[in-house]
Amino acid sequence: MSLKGKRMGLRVWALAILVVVGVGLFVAADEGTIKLGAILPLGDITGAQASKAMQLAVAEINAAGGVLGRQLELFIVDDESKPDKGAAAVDLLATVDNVDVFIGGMSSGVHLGELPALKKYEKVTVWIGAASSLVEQAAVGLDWYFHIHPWDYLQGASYVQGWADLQTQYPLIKISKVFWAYEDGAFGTSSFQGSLVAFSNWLNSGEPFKSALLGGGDYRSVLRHAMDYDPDMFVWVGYAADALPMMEQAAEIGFTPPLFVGSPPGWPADFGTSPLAEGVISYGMWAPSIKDVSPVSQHFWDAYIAKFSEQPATYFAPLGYTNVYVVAEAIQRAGTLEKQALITALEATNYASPLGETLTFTPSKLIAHQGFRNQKILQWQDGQQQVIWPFAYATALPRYPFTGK
Amino acid sequence: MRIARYVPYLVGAAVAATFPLFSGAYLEQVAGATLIYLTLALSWDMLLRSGQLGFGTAGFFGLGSYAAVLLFLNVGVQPFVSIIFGGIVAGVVALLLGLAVLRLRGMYFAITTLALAGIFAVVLRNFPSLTGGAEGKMLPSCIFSGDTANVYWLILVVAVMTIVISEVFERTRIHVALTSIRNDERVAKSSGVNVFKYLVFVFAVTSAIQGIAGGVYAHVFGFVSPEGSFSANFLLLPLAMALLGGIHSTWGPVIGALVLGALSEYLKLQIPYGHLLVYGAIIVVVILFLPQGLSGAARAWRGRSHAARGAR
Amino acid sequence: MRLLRRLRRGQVLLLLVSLGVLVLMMLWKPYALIEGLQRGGLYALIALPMALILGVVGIINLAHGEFMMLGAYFAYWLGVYTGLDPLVAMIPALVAFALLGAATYLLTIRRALKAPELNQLLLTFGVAMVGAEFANLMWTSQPLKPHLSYVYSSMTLGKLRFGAYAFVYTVSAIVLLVLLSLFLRRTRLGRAALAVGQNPRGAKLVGIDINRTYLAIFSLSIALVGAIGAMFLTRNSVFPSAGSPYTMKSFCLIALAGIGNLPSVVWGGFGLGIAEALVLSFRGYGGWADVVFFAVLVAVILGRSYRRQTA
Amino acid sequence: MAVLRTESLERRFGGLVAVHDLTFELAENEILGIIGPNGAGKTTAINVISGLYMPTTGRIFLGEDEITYAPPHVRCHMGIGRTFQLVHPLVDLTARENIMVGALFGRNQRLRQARKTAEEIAAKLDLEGIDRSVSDLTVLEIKKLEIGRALASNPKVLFLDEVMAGLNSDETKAALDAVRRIRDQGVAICVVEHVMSVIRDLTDRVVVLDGGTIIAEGPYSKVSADPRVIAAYLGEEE
Repeated sequence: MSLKGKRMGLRVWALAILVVVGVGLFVAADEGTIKLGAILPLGDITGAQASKAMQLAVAEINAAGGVLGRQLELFIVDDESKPDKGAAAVDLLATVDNVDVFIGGMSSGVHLGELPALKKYEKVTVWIGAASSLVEQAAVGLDWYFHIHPWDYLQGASYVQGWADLQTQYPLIKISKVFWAYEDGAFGTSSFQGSLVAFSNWLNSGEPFKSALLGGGDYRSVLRHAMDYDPDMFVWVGYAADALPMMEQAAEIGFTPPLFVGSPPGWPADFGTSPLAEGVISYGMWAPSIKDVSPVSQHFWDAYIAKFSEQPATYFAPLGYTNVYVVAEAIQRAGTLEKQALITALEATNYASPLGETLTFTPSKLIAHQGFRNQKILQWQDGQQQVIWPFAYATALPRYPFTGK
Repeated sequence: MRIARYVPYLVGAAVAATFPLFSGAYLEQVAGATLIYLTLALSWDMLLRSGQLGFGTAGFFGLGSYAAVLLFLNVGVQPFVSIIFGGIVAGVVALLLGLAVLRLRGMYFAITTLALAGIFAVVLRNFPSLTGGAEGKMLPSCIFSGDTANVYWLILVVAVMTIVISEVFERTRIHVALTSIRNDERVAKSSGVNVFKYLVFVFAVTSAIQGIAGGVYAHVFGFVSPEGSFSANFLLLPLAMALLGGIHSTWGPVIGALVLGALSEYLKLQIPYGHLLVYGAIIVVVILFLPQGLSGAARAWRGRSHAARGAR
Repeated sequence: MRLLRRLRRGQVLLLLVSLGVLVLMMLWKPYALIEGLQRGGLYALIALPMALILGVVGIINLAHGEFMMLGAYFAYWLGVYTGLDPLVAMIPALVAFALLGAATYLLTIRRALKAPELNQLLLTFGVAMVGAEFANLMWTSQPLKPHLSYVYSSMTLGKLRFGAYAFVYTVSAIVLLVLLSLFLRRTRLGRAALAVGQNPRGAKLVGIDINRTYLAIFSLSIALVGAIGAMFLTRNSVFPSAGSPYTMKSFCLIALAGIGNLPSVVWGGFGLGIAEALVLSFRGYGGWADVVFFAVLVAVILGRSYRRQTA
Repeated sequence: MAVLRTESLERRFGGLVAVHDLTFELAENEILGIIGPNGAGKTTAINVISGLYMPTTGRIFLGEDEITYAPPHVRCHMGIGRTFQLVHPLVDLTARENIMVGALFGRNQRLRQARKTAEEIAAKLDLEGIDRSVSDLTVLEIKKLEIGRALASNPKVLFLDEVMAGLNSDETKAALDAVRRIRDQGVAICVVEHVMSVIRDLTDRVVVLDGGTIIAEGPYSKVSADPRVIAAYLGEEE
């Protein structure tokens, strides 16, 4: 190595330091704003749309005069669906951008990697993703941690309630025997485990399959086993990529359970255009049709399309919107960014969300601040997802049984 | 002159060791993750120096993660002990498997190591009572309670240890043995090199390093899962780093890892939507125009400037 | 590329044994056999073009699956705008992806042929990244799939009811194998490709234009995999990462078959498909199907190397 | 007392018999030539004796020790050195390191010792500038390098597989001298060569192979007149 090499090294370091200092200066110049730091997987449609919905909410709030007379400033960092990148994003937002509140979130696996970093700063965190109860265990005792998305077991409990209500309301519907087909990763498996506990009064059976998302896509052996089991209800827990092929393969082997339920985090854009979609029940927190019963949802829908010329396609879009509004309103109520006051204000949240429900924070099994607990039961009818439960937000009556036509 | 040769190394070492003193948590976090990848890239290259293209990096990384976490949770040893245990498990498994698979060459070896990594993940997923199944296991607390400076130093120790091992490989008879095996295995054999012994040795050592990296990663981020711990990222990114930096040397993969680690973070902040497109394009362009990698290009450039000055 | 010549004697025996196994399975687990042939057909079909590049150009094309994914998108959007069925869209896809393949070859691969071998691996990795991310930016990660009623048409045979359409993959794999074999043995370009694959230097000595051969084979392979993407779309959703698992699967299958051995890619694909379907057919053991794939792969590769060393 | 002895060596590849009933001895300080038309099994014979291929049947002895099934690196330790027909220098090593391979692993020397050994051997072979990269060497130098690497393992028996091929007459002369000097240090040498003048000038005794088996044996003058040998070579010419 010669002096040349050293000089080059120095130049690189000088450049690196310049970049860091430059970023720091840029941030420091912007003192008057209230800073929200969002961490989302921008390469995935869930994170991309949530980030856009957050920008929408921030723009609306700022246009209306901001919060406490100050403008909101939104910092969005991509976690690339990797725990190490997520953790780095926490550190970046906390130490370089000096955000006041953390928002965002999608995958549990990434969030588990972010939590140690979040715990270092103990800033107020309002999270919309990460449903795994492992995350709840990791978040025990954090008074500054608010979790909006229902935990996996809450979702299960919610469906127990939903199906009980539906059976009471519509005596034609009878469920005692259920078959669960779940994708073999963390998402499907934990969902299945939770369901076994939640639906312990049913006769349950289940089998994993390999999701098309991970190179699978042949569900016929599982579907055949389900058919042999002859369930009153068939539930598959997988991803959007599984949706249409699952229906086609069920049709191929002639499997038409009275209730055909799909529980992906989002549906493919053109699922409704397939005749096979008719009568398929889906689980979720939101569907576009909720705008028919919720003015907030209608407003969100229109504003999102107006701003981005695309339709919100996942429930993470309204969740992201909710995320910003909940934080902004709490800061407004608290009148300050001081942590304890903000926590207290967040605890008093009562926000009519575009997801239909009003959001409040109450204790869950392990943590003090759990937001939504209920899911919705939806059904594809004539190409649209309609809410059939809770009855309060219902947009249509259930159609029963599933015919596979 | 002799001392001047070591100046860049000393400066590099000083900067690396004191990095947390003048950088914040964010840069420490990024640097720590980059050093993990650096360790993987370098260990992958160390095996490649024998001519064997290993695709098992993610597999041994994940195996080390699981071994460390399971020992830590079930026996309650010190985190450091469990990390070393993770390395030992990965190394011993590699040793035993190596006895069988190191008769293979070229892409047959590559694909077999990839398949073995796949088998590790599926087997671990299918024993939920021990391993937590598809959801994996969570640690009650992370190492150093997540303090980034200490975490950085821990990872730095692992990375430096790997660099030292790599340099030992480069400066001893191991270098001659591995290079001769890579260049012409028949010549190596006929010249007295116990090819199989060296291959098994390097495979075990590099796998153990990957296992240690996995154990560290698991302790830093506090969990293991089949999807996360065996992610293809732990194979493909180190591979890209080593190739971009320049293979068959210590400093190529090191430079490649540092450059790509910094680049990916920088691009992500500059181009929130679509940075991977640019990242991929940069990889393509660099490898087209600098076929010997960054370190090779630097060597060539230095050689030219030497020649221009009439030196030697 | 040793191809068909090696096939004769050993393969006849293999064929008889496999036929026996097939008959037994037909009686014991008919669905595992049917569905195994169908999913194995898809594996084999996608792997064949990759085997062509690996055998002739000697490159592990890590962007293989991404080209298939792009082919599926091509067919999808062609369908949206013109109403063409994906199976018909295979024809324009062939043309479009031949051009895309040629462009990729001329812009990237050709410039890396003289570089160290592994550079080409990294190069195709970069191309794969660009391809997947391009799709993500253009069409998001939300999966797309057209509705096609013929894909779930079924057949009834006695008490058996099974999908008929998915045999299109099985049949296509065999047809493609036959066409490729004919191409490689009967045409000038094909014979040149075989020669180049066996010994590039020797081929150059006898006057074969290596660069043109590489260009042709690479374009052909990408054209095929683009068209196969359209066929893939008939029964699968397309999304940016839809292709990458198939790169790995194809690579595994080719390693199982042995480089340059196209027929074994197809038989190996069928075998793996049936083995997977067989494991899946047992209740409660579905989680082990991946292990079967990998275990068969490792066993065959190790077994072959052992046989070679003792022979 | 023979340094090397084989008994009915046979090596088959599938149905092809490459070497058949190969029995010969190599005496101390002897230079033995192995000749035969292309495909006669010369290189296969060396590969079997040096351990790259295991024999299908037959036995090999190095002095008193049987080495029939010893792996190649062990045979190298025990005293079998060889070069390769198509030279395969280790291109990513320097010339010195190429020679060091033999010293390090064949003779089990330490690094420092091996560097010195490489220098000595290079000097013996008139190979200069040994810290050059292999790509800078001439054909002759690469041939010397091959021999040097084999010598560095301190062999009792040295197999030279067509080392003279591709050399001009001056170079060949230099190489012949080098080989004689090696023999004078007590190494038994077995050369495979196509150039008949080399065989004539260099060898004490010749073994003629055809179709994998020995068809003639004896001093060059005798075997070159053997009608079977002439037939074998003429057959090749046609």
